[in-house]
Amino acid sequence: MARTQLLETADEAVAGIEDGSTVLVGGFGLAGMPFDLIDALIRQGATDLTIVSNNAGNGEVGLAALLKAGRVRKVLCSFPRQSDSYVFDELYLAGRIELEVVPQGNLAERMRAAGAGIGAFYGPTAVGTSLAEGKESRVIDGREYLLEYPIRGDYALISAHHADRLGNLVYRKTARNFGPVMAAAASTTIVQVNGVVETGSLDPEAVVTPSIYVDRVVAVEERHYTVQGAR
Amino acid sequence: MARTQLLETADEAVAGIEDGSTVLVGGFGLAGMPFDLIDALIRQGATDLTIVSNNAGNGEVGLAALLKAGRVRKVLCSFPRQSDSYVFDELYLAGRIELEVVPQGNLAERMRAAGAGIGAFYGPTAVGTSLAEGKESRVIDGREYLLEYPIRGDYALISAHHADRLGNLVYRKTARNFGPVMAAAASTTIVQVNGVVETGSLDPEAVVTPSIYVDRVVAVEERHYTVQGAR
Amino acid sequence: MTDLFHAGTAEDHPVETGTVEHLDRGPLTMDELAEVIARDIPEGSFLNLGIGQPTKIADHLPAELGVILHTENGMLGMGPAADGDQIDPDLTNAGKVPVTELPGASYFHHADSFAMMRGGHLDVCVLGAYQVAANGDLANWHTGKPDAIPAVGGAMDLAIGAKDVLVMMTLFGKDGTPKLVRSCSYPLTGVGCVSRVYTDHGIFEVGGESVVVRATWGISVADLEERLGMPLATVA
Amino acid sequence: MTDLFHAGTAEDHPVETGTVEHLDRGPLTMDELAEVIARDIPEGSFLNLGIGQPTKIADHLPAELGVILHTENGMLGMGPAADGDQIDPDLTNAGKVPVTELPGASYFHHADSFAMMRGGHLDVCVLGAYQVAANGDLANWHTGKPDAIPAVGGAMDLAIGAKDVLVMMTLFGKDGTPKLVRSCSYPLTGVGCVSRVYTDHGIFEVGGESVVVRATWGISVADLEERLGMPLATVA
Repeated sequence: MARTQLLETADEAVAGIEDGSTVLVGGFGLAGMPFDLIDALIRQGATDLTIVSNNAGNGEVGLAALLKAGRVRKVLCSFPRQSDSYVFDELYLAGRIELEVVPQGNLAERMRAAGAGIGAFYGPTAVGTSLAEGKESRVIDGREYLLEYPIRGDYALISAHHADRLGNLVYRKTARNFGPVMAAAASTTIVQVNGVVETGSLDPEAVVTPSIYVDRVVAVEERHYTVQGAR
Repeated sequence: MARTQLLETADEAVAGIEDGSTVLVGGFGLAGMPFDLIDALIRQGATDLTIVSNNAGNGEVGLAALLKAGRVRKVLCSFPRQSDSYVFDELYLAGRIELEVVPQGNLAERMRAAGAGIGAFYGPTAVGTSLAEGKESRVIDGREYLLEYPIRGDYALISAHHADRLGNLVYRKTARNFGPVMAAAASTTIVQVNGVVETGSLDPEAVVTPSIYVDRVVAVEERHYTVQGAR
Repeated sequence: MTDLFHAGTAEDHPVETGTVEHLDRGPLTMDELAEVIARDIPEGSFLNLGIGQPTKIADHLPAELGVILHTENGMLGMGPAADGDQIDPDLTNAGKVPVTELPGASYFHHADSFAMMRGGHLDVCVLGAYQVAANGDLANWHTGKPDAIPAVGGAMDLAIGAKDVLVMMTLFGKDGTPKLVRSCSYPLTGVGCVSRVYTDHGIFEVGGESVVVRATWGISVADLEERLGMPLATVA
Repeated sequence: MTDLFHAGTAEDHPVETGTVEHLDRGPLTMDELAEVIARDIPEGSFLNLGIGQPTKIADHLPAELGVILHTENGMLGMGPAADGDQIDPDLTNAGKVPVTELPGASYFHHADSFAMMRGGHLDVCVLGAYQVAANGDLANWHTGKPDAIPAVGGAMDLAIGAKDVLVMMTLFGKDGTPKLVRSCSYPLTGVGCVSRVYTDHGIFEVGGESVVVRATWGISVADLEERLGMPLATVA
């Protein structure tokens, strides 16, 4: 991918996302969720989206707000049901949104496969369960595996800690989660960061997502949100 | 794997490697080659080894010395032929060593699959070439792929820059190469490092190989060797 | 309290002792059960604790045991839950609860984290369960009720990934129905994956020719056989 | 020297101009050819240069073009070859030659590096070749001689990985045999993967219905057709 664009606003960053797109959305619960990009996507108006994300939204912010706005046709995720996933729950129980439950490891590995040019792989998870239904299976070295196909995104919306001006990314703690995998699995990767630093100021040994995977970067104000489960 | 052992000498580190073992040996040319561990392995005496490494030795040091000592039955590698691979060349042309040439990306990805619990994967490389012979192929989404199986090691011998006392590893520059992949693909991973640092002194965001993949660590004197191609 | 751990200390591991019936007390509380399980975690293990009750086990692992906690959202070396100023929204466990970082921690992305699990590198994981079958089948992700929203998370990956999969649960549901069963009626998470089941009423080895009871609390082996409706082997 | 680049500047790209015959001079040297190719590398590209002649291209890429070099042994942002004190045995290119690091560089392990290639993320790679066929087949890893030691390295991964695979080679072997051929006689590296062939005598587009010649140096299109023994299309 050619040189990364540094944009001024989240609205510019999400420009051009088409109706019907498959959008990979980073985050594990709230950690690493690209709130500003999702809010901009709601303003931008794209609809009939397929969302790939670990969860299906918390409270009424981020992904939950996108769902509430009625822009999502289908969700692929591992864990939609959470204590504060009522927006999704209502849509699902009303039959207004499709759900495909994917074991978390398959979700990650299938996106990794998309980024790595793997056509399909035999994975060890879900053998003998209802989530194996309809999947090809194969015994290799005496163990049964299921054939899993890549999950590609038209877009990825992710959050990282810092970018340099070339678009190299570093993350913070467990907010790293799906960001690096989604960045490589999408045709266009859009990243919100807490800050853009000069090229050369990130340790080359510690860059997690090289700029080749990053198309658009926007710096946002530091996030403020309530942490679920905090005591 | 249980707690990493910190050992005093390379000889202790390679103790117990059995005849007939498959040993993954890190390095790309000389960068990242675990010289001290290989020298210790030569002293240790294990023979009839299968070696998995990118190259088949340079000059008469490291892997080339192991080959010269007659301990290797078979080499899996991507690029045996180099300007200074005469030890291998002579053995091979004399029919005294087996060679399996594996494209470099398959070598890396097949070891990654072994570490990641993938039973097999459909890869894009070598389709329509002589290296596809005998491999299953499959068309997925209009593109042809070849079925590739994991490469597991009984042991990995790799080199890293620093370890902390738990066994977390960081590397230096392109000497990282196959180290992280081999560490995860072997039953027992043995690492030579330039230094052991206190636990807590490595940046948790920059640890490349977490200690879970590391069984034995030995600190060695800084390496001195001639760089091929230096001008 | 020593008696509580008769079946569980590192020095006096149940595998090496006969079956013990603790009839002088009632069933274990979940905190006591967490303590029993903690005593069975081998020194230096890499350990994943499932969401819910199993997270309590961490409170009972002495630091000198050198156990390193994995959380599937991308971390080794996870510390205790965060309090007050320690709370960092970028640092949570798999249950999305804020946690802390210990010296020697490392972070990695989700594909690397699940590669670690699925590649068999974790020594032990402890999961909650709706049901465990005598053959080691695990059901812990879905009640199978038609109106339930399915949510699997990392449960199926953990079930097949760790070298040793332990279950921590109450032995009976709120209505008294046994959760250790001949065969699971709930949708499966993994096939034949559980090695040992830790419950308030007893510890059971599963996946072998017969279910072996290692210890009981507040109930005899004979009464357990009756309530579970299955034969139980004991160790002399 | 301007004329040299008539077929190769960013502003005056051969795709948008007619075929140009440069008959007032001889064939290009390999350095001149490297300069021609460099002018065709799009701004901001991620570029991999194969071992041997293609590495010369880096010397002709102006910094302001923002091209980022990938080396398959685990680096983006590779700089020029290292000299004297710059030489660091831990920092080499794919040909094991010591190189330098530019600001904004990053390092990654081999599986990540080849995932980057095989996943189609590199914009361009330039490889040497023994032979290229009219349909884009590439042969550059093995002479097929019975006593040759086979060594493929990353060639097959690069051949199928980059969005645009260019070849840099002399058009004829030392014995005058054409290396742009109807069909490769050497063992293949990749099938139909090459889009354009840059040679000392001309630039050719392959993989379409016919081979299109974009420019020639020191030889006419008609003479090329005769020496190659194949029809060549031109662009008006």
